[in-house]
Amino acid sequence: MRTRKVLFLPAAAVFGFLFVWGLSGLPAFGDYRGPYGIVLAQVAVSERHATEVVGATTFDYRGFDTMGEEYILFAAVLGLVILLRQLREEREDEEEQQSDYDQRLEASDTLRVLGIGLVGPLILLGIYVVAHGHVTPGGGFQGGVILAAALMVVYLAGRYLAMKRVRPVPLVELAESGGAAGFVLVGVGGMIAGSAFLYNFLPLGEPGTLLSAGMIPLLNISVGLEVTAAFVLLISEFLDQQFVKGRDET
Amino acid sequence: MSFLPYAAAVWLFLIGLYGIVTSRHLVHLIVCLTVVQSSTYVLLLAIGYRAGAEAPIFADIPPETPVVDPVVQALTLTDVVVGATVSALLLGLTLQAQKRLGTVNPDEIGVLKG
Amino acid sequence: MTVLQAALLVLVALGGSAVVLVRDPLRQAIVAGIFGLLLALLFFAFQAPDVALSQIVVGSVALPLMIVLTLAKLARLRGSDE
Amino acid sequence: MGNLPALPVALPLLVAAALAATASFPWRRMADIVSLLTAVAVTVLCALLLARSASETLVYWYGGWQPRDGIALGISFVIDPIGAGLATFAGLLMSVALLFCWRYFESVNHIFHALMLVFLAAMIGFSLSGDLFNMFVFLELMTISAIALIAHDIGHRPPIEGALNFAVTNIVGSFLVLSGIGLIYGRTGALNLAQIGESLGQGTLDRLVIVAFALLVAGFFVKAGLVPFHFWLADAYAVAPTPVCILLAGVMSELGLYAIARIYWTAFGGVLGSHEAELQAILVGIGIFTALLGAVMCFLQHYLKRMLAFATVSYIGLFLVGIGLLTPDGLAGTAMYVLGDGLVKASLFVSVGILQHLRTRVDELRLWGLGRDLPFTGTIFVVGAFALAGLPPFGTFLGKSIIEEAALDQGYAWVPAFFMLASILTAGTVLRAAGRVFLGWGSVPESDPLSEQADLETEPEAEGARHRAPAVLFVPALGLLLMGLAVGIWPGLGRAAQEAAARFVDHQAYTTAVLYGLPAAQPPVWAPHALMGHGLLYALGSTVGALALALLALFGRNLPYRVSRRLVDVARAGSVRLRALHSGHPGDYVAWLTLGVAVLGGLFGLTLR
Repeated sequence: MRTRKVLFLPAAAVFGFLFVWGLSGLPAFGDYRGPYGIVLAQVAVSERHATEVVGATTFDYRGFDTMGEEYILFAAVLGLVILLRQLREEREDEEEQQSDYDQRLEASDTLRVLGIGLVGPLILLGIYVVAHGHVTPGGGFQGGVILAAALMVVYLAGRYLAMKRVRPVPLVELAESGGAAGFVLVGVGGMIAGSAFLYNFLPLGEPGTLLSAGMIPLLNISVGLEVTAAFVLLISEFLDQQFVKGRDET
Repeated sequence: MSFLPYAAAVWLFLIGLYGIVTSRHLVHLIVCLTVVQSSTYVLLLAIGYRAGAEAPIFADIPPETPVVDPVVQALTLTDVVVGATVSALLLGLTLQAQKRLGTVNPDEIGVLKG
Repeated sequence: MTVLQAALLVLVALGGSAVVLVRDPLRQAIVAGIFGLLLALLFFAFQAPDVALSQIVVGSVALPLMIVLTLAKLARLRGSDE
Repeated sequence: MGNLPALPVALPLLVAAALAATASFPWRRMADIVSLLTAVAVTVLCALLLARSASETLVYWYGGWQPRDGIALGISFVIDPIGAGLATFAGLLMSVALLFCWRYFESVNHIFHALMLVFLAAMIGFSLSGDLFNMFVFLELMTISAIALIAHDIGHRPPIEGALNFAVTNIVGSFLVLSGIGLIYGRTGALNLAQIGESLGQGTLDRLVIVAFALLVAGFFVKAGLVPFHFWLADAYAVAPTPVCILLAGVMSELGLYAIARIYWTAFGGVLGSHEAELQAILVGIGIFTALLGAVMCFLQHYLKRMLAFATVSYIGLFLVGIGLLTPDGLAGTAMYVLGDGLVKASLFVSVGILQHLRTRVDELRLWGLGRDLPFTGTIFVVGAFALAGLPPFGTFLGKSIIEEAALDQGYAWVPAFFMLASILTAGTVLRAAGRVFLGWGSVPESDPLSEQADLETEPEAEGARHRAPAVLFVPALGLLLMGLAVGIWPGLGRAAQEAAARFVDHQAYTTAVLYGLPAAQPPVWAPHALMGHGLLYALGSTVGALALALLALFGRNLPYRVSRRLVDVARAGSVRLRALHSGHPGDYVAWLTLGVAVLGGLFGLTLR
């Protein structure tokens, strides 16, 4: 540890100095006038009928990046599923005979009522955020996490079994893959329409309304689906870990 | 004063690295990695900021209003969500490390030496 | 730069340091949640509501939750080894 | 068909999603067939792109967003022969790896295949992209899918650690790249490489450009595994499943170097042009240092996969020398060398996989004499070792000769000697292992506690009959070796590489093609460098030297003592120190990484101003 610090601290000092030195060549904070963002801010509303320029950039001008990002998420979730399932399968072999281990974790009635009251509004909020990604701040990424949180509340309010009924694993996996594939398929749609991959081939509609900006809402929905499924999978994989092992805690 | 955002970004990068280097717990190490990551967010958003400009959303502002750079925001917003899933993957590796190696202290792992 | 931005930047820098220096992982998860919230506030102050929204849902909810679940599992794994 | 460039990325991603969707209803053979067919189809698509790009650079704008007044609105693929060639190569190696998976392990399911296809798409996207941030996205995608693939085989201990070290260092490396992108974006307001190049070319070379370039280069060095960013590499390669090793060692590291070449000749070449000599010296120096350190570490290994991993480090150093010469000749030589070496090394990894399959161990000492009844595998292994040394007419020979000539042209007269040294050490080590394993040569070995520990953890990756190598394992090994030979004797390939390199470095033509849609008027007039006889001499030296080193290591263990006991003691103590540095500790690795950034940035800062 000591030698490591001796190595690291001077190196970090030099690195920090260089970093600061380089950054001092930037325009002062607040004076940025780069052409890319200015052009996009000028044309996004008129050309894409999307009032949310960040959304238009994410899903249209630089939509190809977002496809890559979506697949990073996809790959990370697949990797985690592999990692944690192996742990769990070994456990299940050992503890197959114990099937009632989830009985213990029942929530109190108050918590349950509170939770159920929360689920509805959370789901509505999530759907709203996903659907309005091209109009107001938000979109598939943020809304997807909110929707996943709503499903987690179902778990918190009830029991694991309830949760299991709400999210049958194959269905969630299907949703995750569907979300990922959906993005690519919308991209292919642009090719079929006679232009390039991810060409915005749908009617643009009236700016500021729900049905506008062409394919952007569609991409938001597929990302929303992917993110919801991904986070439900992630968190429930971690939760499953708890349950399988939870039995021998007491 | 106008250098403060950049200084904060550099600081977060360095302190996060320091945490990784000195960490004695893999979960701690992973959280330090997210601190380094947040440095890149602060850096990108600070670069694209325009003094006195609005957020790049024309839902209720007139079309000619100056807005901050939308591109850096687009780059950052996806990365925030994706970064969390990457951390989840690393947390999964940590669980496996506890299971297979019996420890989550990087000082005690060292199977792959030489 | 506004006073709000400057104050948030200082808080974020301090928060990041705290996340690193708190060595107990469970406490660190809580500090990381607060740090995530501070970052989100900073992003709002930088006129980036989209990023701030991402940061709130991920940085101060999803990530701390996953960390806590991992720690709980780690404790159990450790218990079963002994 | 105008949309051809989008297909090699879109197709594997779509199939990956389909495979993951059916993960709950596993049908193993189906996954094998579908993923193999996809990889082959992608290879064909990339080859088509390669053929088309031979006459003119293809520019493809996603979303149909053509640039306006020189400002790129969207993301482009810019396809020239080197990028398309690399993509084709990635597809080819992926096809072989998936063929190898067929019988490789029993326990894989659809998710493994899905991750392989995502990894393939990421490598191809990275090779073809003309946008800096888009390259970053594919870099991340490559990293994340590779983490999952390395960790896939977690039935035993080391993969966890290898995957962790890989993940931590590479993710920090990607933050360096992202910070560099931020700096460049703050200056130019652009993410498109051609536009960045145009914008930077109008400005001056100042601290921001230097630091941004240093951050980007350091980040890509992490991916490539240059010293001192290389520590993760041996850990990850040593533990990854063999099919994944083929891709990691054959393409992924090389992509890190490709990125440096790409950003230099599109974005930074103009503004850094006045300091070419200094940059050249730094890159060549780092390359040689890496080549030697990797070669020495390779010689000290007994664990075969880790041995090949350090050989990879060593050759990455040689490739950096080729690119760092900053001439089309050096680049052409590197392209050939990467091709030849990737195929040969993949063949060696497959041979090691066969040993692991049949003998359930991967350590040279513990395998002593156990390969005597495996004449075919042994022959492939030995020929592979000679090919690694650059034996004519393998592709490695041609590539290395072109780089050596280019180095002589640039006044680096000492470079060929170091190339020879690195080749002797790495190939000699592999030959030593071959002698021990397949011929039972040498004395009964004293055991190496470190390698033994690692070997205890190794379980057979494949199941089934243990007497003969199944054809699906053997055919790839032979095929890869033959392809490595074909690269060397295919008439005109060397010349094509030189033409491709000449186009690659022509950044004026790149910019006009990307931003203004004008095809390069004429491929630059190019007089290919006639190869002198030196190369043959060096190759002979490397081959004989490698053989001599192997024999010395096997039979002449006491010889060095007779020369000088003192020297041997010093060397032994040094090697213990050197091995101790490779501690397997992620904290150490990140500390070294920080030091590397500081040194690299410091060198750039001092010399490039």
